[in-house]
Amino acid sequence: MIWLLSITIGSLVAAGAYLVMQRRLIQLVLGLALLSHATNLMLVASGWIGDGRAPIVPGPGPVDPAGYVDPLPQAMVLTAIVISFAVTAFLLILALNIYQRFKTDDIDRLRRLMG
Amino acid sequence: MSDYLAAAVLLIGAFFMLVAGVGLIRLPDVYSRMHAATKATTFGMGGILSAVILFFQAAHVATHAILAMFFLFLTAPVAAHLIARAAYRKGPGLAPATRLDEYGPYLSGERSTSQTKNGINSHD
Amino acid sequence: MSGLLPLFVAGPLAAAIVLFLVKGRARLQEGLSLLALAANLALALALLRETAGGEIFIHRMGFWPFPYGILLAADRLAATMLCLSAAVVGASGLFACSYLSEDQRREVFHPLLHFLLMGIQGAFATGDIFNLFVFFEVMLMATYALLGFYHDLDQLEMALKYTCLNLIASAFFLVGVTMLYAQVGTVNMADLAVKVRAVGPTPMMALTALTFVSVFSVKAAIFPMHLWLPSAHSLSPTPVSAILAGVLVKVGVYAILRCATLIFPAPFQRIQTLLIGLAVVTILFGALGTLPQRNLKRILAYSTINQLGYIVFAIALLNPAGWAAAVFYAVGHAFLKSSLLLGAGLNQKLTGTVDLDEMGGLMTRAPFSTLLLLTGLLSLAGIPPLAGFFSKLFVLQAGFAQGAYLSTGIVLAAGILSLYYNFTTYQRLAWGTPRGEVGGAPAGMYASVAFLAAFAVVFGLGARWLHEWAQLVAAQLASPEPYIAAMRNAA
Amino acid sequence: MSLATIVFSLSAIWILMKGTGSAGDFFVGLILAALILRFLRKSYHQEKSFLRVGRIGRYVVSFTRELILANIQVLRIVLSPRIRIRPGILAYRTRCRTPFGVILLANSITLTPGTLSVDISEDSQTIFVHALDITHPDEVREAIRLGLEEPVIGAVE
Amino acid sequence: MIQAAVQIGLGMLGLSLALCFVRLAKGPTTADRVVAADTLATNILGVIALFAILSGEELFIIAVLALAILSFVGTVVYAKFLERGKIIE
Amino acid sequence: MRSLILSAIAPIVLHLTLVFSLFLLLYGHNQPGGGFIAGLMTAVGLVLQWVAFDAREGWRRFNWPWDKIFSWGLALAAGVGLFGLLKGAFLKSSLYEFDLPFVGRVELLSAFLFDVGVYMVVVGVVMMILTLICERRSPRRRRQ
Repeated sequence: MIWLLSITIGSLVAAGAYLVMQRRLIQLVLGLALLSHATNLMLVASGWIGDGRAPIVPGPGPVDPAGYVDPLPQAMVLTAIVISFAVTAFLLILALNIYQRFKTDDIDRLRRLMG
Repeated sequence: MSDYLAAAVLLIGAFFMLVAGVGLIRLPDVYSRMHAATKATTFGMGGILSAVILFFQAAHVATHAILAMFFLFLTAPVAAHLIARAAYRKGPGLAPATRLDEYGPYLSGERSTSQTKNGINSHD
Repeated sequence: MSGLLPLFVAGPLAAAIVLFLVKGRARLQEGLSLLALAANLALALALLRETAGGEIFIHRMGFWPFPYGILLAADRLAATMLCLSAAVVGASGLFACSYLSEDQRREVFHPLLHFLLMGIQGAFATGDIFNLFVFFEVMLMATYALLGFYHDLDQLEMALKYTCLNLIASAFFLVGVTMLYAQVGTVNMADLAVKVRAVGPTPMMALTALTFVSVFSVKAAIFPMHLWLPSAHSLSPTPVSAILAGVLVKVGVYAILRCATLIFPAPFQRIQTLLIGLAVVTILFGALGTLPQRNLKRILAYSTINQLGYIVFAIALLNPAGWAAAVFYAVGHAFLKSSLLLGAGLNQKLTGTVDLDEMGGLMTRAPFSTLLLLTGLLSLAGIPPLAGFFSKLFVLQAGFAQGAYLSTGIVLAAGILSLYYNFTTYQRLAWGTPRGEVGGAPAGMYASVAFLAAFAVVFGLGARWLHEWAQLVAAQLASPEPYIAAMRNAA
Repeated sequence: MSLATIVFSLSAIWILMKGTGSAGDFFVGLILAALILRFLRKSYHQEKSFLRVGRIGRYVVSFTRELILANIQVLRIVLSPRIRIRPGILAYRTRCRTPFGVILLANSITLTPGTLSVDISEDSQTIFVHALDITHPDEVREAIRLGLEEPVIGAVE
Repeated sequence: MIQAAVQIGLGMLGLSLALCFVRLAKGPTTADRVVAADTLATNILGVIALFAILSGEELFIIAVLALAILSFVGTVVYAKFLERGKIIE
Repeated sequence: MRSLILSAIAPIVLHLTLVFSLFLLLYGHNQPGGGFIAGLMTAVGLVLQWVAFDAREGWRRFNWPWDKIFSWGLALAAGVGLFGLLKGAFLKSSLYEFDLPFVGRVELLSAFLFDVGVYMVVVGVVMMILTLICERRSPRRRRQ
């Protein structure tokens, strides 16, 4: 299963990097969003031990932790997802602001506007 | 027994999902692809979720699955309708084999009336 | 005392919420904000006194056993940094009360300021590396909002650049956490310190350390990652740029220092040469970057880059003398640079410009504010009785004691360059042909600038005292065992 | 639907979702449903339609049959070696009178053999249906009328 | 028995996902891509449901429901954007 | 261009979404879910209303003070954390049980109140973002 995660992370990073290098702001924002998804996935992958069972304990009583995934990276990734959500929202609003003000989201043209 | 039933239902469901994928590739235009995508995926999800119900045999799982199924049956046609409408308004793009189109005339009639309508209250 | 540690995080948070709720009433909001900042400063000073004896305070959030859960920890370094942030943010808040008086957006300025303070102080106080990330993000998010405050294209572009760079840096931070977690399976700093030592300085660990250094060097504006700093400093509102230069970059420095002393002492030996090289390039780049500038805030921004190079150079020497020099430098620079930036804002208020050539001849027209600027600039240049001189002196001493003659020589040469640019700046500012009208400025602005500038003198005259304290901090950093034991044994 | 129906169906959904049906849960569900109603109070119109439980069963049976037929047809078309379809869009004048009925009919059309509703006209009397095989438009219309429209009208009008 | 069926089903769904990706890449119109993305989302719902059976973890069904809602809203927004060029009028 | 089908389905979906999000909120502490995802579900349901109708109709129906909801939610979440501080440690959670008429025994974990705070914050933030995006059309902004 871990190779599937690796391939996914790799393609997300590739797509994100490609998008970041494009000329339009929206592509930049989406590319950054993809990059942060890739890192979140990587964080999840770092806790992948055992058979990959969801770390939810069925009830009271002792549980053998062998088959479960490490829950700590999942707790961390939850925080990271919230953070990347917030930052992406902020970036989108920033890009929208720029677009509405200057009627373009082409980075080259914006640079020319700046002089 | 229910295990076999679940397996059978599951396979039927998964098979129809595959049919949706194949139809998406093989059919000639957006609308006919949508036929495949909408019908086969809802049916396929129905099959898979029925298999889930049969497998777990617990009330709350069953209700969640039924809710999900209900939701899919409710929303898949709506999504298809919206996409089809948007696709047609963007440019019909009907397949060459198309025989009949009664939507185009209606739409052009509506456009002209709605344009005059818009002309009156375009400032609201 | 350790029970009060979360107040450094929760206090600003509560203050921010309360300020957000009283949004409509400006006077009340400003009063409450200043009150909260003063309380925070008092708390930080109390903590500083408590930690002087070398005691380490740990606060455990929730009820989790040792390597799990969220820990807040305060040793001498953290207490120093907390004090510094409280003072600088407090002065900036006071400055902002008068500076933003006509600005409509000021009603959200104070809540955001407290969010920023929460992030900064959380980053200084936290005891695990993932929460360092979280507090970094809280801090950055507040900064993003504060930077997007005005809506020029320049400012929007700067905010976009800053946000994108920091978003990528955050992604790499997570990559670093992942690499670390995959190797040792913990994020608690004390636990990490033990387990990383057990793994030893493998190439993978060195790469992990390098990842962290490159992430922190975005915050600390070290050479290849410094691009955001000049425009962010010069285009943001003055109180924000004072905080950026005074405290925010110190968060990056603090994180590098923690990594070097506590978490990755051995892997840092492997990347020491690289770090020293980068620091030297940063020093040169910052010094050269000031030369073509005409904008006072931009000059100060490049000089910040220059100074951060010194601090990182001192850290990268990897011995207690260097760390002591770095702490001394960081504290001195925080007060100095924020006083200078606030002074630039004050002058902007008086003359309506930050362009050096247009505000010439200030000495005759606004002597008090110019004197305040003069103190800062002279200190920055490294004139003997002021703090800047001793900062550079200790760094050079540590460098020569280490035997890094070549790099220290270059650093010395760059110091002469900085002497030159500070003098020309001052000359252009104070003695050019007078032109234009000079307005007035509220007393609060003078007070905050004077408060910070006084430290430049105090730290210069009392350099021995501060250096002793810095050596105490460095001694504590050099032997991390009590820190680890304290975290382990926290109830 | 009347507000009481909404409240009860919401709390029923709530109980089903929780999986354990006790009186307390039902009470909690009622409270939550009331909260939701309070929250959404501005979006309820005067429009009402009545559900006839007996007829709904007929509709469901008919709908399920059509759904299975639809999928077999899709299967046949998609998996045949050469795709030979004559698609087209036809206008279908519905006899449903309530908006809810029209919408239910349109949704059902989408899920049944060879047809997909593209749009509803402004006066909600005409449904535009895309059909995969339109050699005989009137046959398609007749199929919709018998297979779907009658049960829908029976169920909700 | 059922585990084998799940494996086969996952294989079918994977193939279907690949086909959807092909349509997503090929286009030719945006509407085609939206349809492909919608089908893709439904296929992923199927994968999650099958994964619930495979791992015996009933909680994934909640994820199916949540994701169904999200994908519906996503498709609606995209269709609206396709038609009007803006989403909220 | 409104779609009749969508505008008929959207309220139904909203009801389902709200029930589901309340389910996620109330059962988040020992099942998957919690304030964040519940808030997102609610927000998604609400955003669908904006899409299905228009901004004016959306604001007419849901004219709630989203910024207030945001800040009170934040206050609630932080308040629970500070309350834990009174009991020994920041964010320490505590469990209360009491009997209510009709409902039976209720366990109130203070983490639940924290979740409610997070829920309010998320809904508030998403709706505030929506406000920013369709700023010109929203009567709330225009009035200010």
